[in-house]
Amino acid sequence: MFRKILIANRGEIAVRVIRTCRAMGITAAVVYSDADRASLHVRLADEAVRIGPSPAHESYLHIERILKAARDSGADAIHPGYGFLSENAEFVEACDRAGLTFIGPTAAAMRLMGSKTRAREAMMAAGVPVVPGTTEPAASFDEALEAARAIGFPVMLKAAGGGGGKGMRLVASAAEMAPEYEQARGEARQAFGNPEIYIEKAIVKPRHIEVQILADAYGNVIHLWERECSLQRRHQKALEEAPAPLVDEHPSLRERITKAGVEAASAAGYVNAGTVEFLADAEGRFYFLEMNTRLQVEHPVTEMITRLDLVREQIRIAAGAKLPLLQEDVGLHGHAIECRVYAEDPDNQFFPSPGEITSLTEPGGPGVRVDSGAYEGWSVPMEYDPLIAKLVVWDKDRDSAVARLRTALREYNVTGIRTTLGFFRDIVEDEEFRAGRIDTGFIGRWMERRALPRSDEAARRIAVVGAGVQFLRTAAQSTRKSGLPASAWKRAGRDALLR
Amino acid sequence: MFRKILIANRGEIAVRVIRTCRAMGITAAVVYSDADRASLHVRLADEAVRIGPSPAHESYLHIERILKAARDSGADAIHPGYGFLSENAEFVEACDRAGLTFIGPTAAAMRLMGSKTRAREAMMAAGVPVVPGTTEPAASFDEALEAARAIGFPVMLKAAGGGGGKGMRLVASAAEMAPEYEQARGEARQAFGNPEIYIEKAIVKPRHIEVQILADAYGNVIHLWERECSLQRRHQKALEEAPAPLVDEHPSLRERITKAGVEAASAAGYVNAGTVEFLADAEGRFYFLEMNTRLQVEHPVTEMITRLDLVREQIRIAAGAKLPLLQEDVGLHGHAIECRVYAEDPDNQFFPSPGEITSLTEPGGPGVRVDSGAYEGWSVPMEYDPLIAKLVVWDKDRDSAVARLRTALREYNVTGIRTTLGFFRDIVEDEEFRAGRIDTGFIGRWMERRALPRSDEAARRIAVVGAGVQFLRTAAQSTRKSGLPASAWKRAGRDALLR
Amino acid sequence: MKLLSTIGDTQVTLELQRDSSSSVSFRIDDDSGKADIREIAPLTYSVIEAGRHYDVRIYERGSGMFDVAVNGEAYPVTVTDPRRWTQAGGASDASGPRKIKASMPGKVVKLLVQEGDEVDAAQGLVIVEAMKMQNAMKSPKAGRVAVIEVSEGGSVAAGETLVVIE
Amino acid sequence: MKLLSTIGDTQVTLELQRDSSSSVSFRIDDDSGKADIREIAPLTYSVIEAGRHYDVRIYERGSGMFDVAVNGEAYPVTVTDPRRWTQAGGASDASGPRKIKASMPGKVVKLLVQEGDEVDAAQGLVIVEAMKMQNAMKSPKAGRVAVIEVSEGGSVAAGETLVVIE
Repeated sequence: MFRKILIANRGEIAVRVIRTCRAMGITAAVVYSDADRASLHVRLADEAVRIGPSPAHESYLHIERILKAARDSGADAIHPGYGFLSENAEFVEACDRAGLTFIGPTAAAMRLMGSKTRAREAMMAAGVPVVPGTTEPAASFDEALEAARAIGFPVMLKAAGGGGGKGMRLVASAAEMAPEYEQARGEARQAFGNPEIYIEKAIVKPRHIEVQILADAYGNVIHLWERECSLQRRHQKALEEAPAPLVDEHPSLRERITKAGVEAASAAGYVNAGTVEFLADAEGRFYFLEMNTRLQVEHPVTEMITRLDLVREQIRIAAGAKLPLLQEDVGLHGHAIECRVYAEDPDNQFFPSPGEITSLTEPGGPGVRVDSGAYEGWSVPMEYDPLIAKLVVWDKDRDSAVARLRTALREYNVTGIRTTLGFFRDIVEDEEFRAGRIDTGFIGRWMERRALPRSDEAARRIAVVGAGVQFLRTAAQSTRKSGLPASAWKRAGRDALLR
Repeated sequence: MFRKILIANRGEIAVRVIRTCRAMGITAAVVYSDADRASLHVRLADEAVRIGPSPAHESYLHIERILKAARDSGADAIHPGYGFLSENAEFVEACDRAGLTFIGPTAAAMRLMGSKTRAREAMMAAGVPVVPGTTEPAASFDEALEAARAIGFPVMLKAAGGGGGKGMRLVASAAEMAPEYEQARGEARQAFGNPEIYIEKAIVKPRHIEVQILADAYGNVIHLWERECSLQRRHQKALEEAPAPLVDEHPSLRERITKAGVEAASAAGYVNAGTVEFLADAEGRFYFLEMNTRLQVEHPVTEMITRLDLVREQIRIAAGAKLPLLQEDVGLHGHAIECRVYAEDPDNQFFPSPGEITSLTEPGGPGVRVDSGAYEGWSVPMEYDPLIAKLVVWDKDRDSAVARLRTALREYNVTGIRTTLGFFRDIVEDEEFRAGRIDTGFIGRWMERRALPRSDEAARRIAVVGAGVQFLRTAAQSTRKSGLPASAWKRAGRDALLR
Repeated sequence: MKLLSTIGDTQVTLELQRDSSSSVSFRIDDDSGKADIREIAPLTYSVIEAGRHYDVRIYERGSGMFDVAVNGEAYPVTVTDPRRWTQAGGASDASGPRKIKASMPGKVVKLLVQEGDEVDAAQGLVIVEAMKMQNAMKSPKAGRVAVIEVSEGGSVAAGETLVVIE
Repeated sequence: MKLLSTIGDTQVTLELQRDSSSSVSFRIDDDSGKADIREIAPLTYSVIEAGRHYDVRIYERGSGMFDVAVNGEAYPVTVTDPRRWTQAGGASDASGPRKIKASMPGKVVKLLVQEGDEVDAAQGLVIVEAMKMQNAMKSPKAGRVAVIEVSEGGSVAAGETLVVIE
């Protein structure tokens, strides 16, 4: 087993990896940029190495500096977390050359799955369903129409020249094909200088279902069931669950999709933990989207239903161990939900909200887990991803887990910055969400219809009173000079109000 | 189901019950004494009722005030937690008369198990093993010797007149009987004015094993496996585990002791959650000690290995529900350990250490649960029990759970008051503990031999540097007047050291 | 003490009277009550009113503007003291100069206008970046760029003035 | 700045030199090093020295006495400034008057002696109760009860003088 692991990441995922390293008796060394000197991952680490200034390309994305930190600290393996260098095949090769074990898949598997077209070809060869569509742009309208008919309406027209929604059109039937095709070409020409259009099957109200894979170096590949991550804003996941609510509607889906996940990983010669992502439709059909060749942000929901420690399994596999269990020994118990606590303002288009966390209370008790990279008094830096913590709850079934989540969200309080906590508090009250009627467009539609009047009149009154009391206290304080140090000031405030 | 539950308790257990009430959609009302106005259980409750001044007999032990609070708040049931009125049969009867459902056993079952002699008789009648011994004092030395021979050495001589160790003698063989008998009589006469002595089998290096019971009102009784609570100081539990390490040495013990637990509860006509406590010896023999007719402090370790919510089951049973599972459906997965975080000074005979918690950091991540009644800035009141929080960890086996505990303890920091956290940090490093070689005398012996020199020389240096830096800062601050309010002072301090 | 307050879009009058160190009588328009209020930590209060408990966290946004989280649910509240009405910043006249302030701390990636430029309402003025997101700060009205107070590549704090439009 | 320090039973000299806002050079007897020290919160520091990270929490017991928790492990440390040696309280002479202080906050349940009583070393003087535990405060030496500063039924804070023995 490794003696020391360098964690080439920051924030909550670095904290997550530290915890398992330490529980395995492995020294946890971390790296930090200047913006992160006081970050929680540094405070919890055994060792910490400065790697550079705040911009990620001068620190967490800088391969040479990461490798130097590993050499200087005497680490024998590197855990990349997610993001940053975690899916960078050159980094994997550089680790190999430096004699450091990269805790993750091989560079070859990473490259294969990192290429959209190669991954799609490999999946088709392995019999894993992909979104039906043309691989070449249509040469004419007639060809496009023919292809659309062969695929079956509704179809999606997509610009070959680029993405971002430009030149993209949903076409419901053959009758609508002609005008939409022309408009799409025009938009594509304007946006990318290339009018070419290809055609894909349109997945209506798609649901994001993914399969967690574990594979060792001896050809053993198992899955740890599926997750559903259909709640997304800005194409980023916000709330994830395991198992997938969609499976309740289509009981055969679990067996089919997990089998496809294992086949996908096997076809890629995949080793270590990975995730095969699919889009599914309301009928329970599913299509390969991509494979994430690393630990996922949302891995804790799988840990909660299987009671496995995925980081421990990653480390063991990288150290050459065989999988510790067979497919039939993987448990599935209860239901888990994760909420991503972002430093963002949900009332202002999820705009970033870095800054000082002036107070922080985290929930606890049965069935509640918090994976956090934040602490009270810490300033969330503006340089990196806004994910500051994850709240994960477990209970015996989905209804109970939602109720548990509701309770935990009420206990969870962050002031000083805006977070997505209030957004989740509203989401868990939503009937559609509670019924599991979710898809990747859910949040967008929900934001449209959410402008409900707040119903708790008593709490509104208290909000006004609280603001009034604070207003008077602040006014009183600004008119006299406080000569007291912090803790005495706190005490004085507690003893006597409104002075 | 109940609409509102009054929680007639305080601290971490009140918080624990609030969480489950809320997750069940039940309004959680709490009571508080003057000392607890700012306590966490009040802060997390839906409703809070003041019941009186700080002394417990004027508040948490005051039956009429508790009932009035229940009536005033419109609660339909009362959860007593542990301690205070939780095992008071008169309180149960008073609740009945007031039309409030008491969430716990009947007054009759409570009275039966509350009487040492009646409980012992009932257990013997039910075939549950009790500590062999005389029930009447010996009339003469010869009778005492005969009784000791019949029981089998070693035996324990115990004063009939009272407890607390006075007049108690361990006798290893018949040859030692005469002088010990005379000394015991003399001590008993002096202490209690009554020289009478009775004789019990001596359990050498006893281990505390207890069985968690759930019983509904329809005669269904199941057990949720055993716990081991052999680590005790001052006859109070400090660290508890499930399952019991002793079962590893005696695999048949689990079946025998859980069967005895169910028989004990059935014999008592017990309903709701309860715990049957046994003393066990190194050979795996066990003897009934007493039954606790309430939720135990250490119930979370059972929750971790069975994934049941015991408070939820208590409430469901009290509301008239049948047990939701059969004995054969009760899972047992992995290993859980609980550490009781007491506001006590382990370096000074575990003396109480109330006062302000100036900083508090709780651990998190996979397999870690904290049930806490404390928060940063809160003053632990001197009026009540020193238990402020419980750290519970889970992992796949005992070794992994101990490693997880070690990690969590390192993250757990409390300053301002002394706690048992440092004590547990040392305990988890102990080879005997790690090997599961524990008994109720473990902590006493360990305290004797623990005076190890601290081994981490580097950390010692940093301790000196840290104290030096703080010394200079404090000196600098005391020579100038700080005119800054709290947060600015914090920031200034962070920016520039040693000014 | 009589104050004016808004919660969301509703305006109310608020009277507060301290009865003892922790008891406060209040009247909001015609609705009166008495609350037991304890400061748990700066900007954090425990409030018991009519038997119910409220965990109250306050975030001061300055100029009498507060975000008040009651049991986790956030309410935007403003408070003004009518006796100091003239000093209170308040919303400035729509026809006067308007300061465009950064809504988040970040880095000025790009200036889209120059001093003296005529701009339309909702025209982008400055792009600020934080956490990999770019945010175009827009003009609240048609007018002329009077002052640009930041430069490309510089950092800004939340609430800092970026541009003045007149 | 040269200081005297004890850790446990060991006495050392300590020199501290601030190199920059966060870098401190130190020498403990003959052993020197350089530490990167950040204050995370009052009395909480993050220290990196020789690549290792230390989470340091300090509890001030007054008179230059500290409990320093390094990665959770607590060390008792005292620091004195030799230039101010005479003022520094320090341990008083065993033959002089001795103040018996409450080791914990609590309630004075019983006075076991009266002013003027002769007492033996380790004789109980006052019983203080907290959290259902009673603690007999004992005399550190044989002598006479000069002053009793508390009364039965009263409350005491930790560190408060209960009795003076001379």
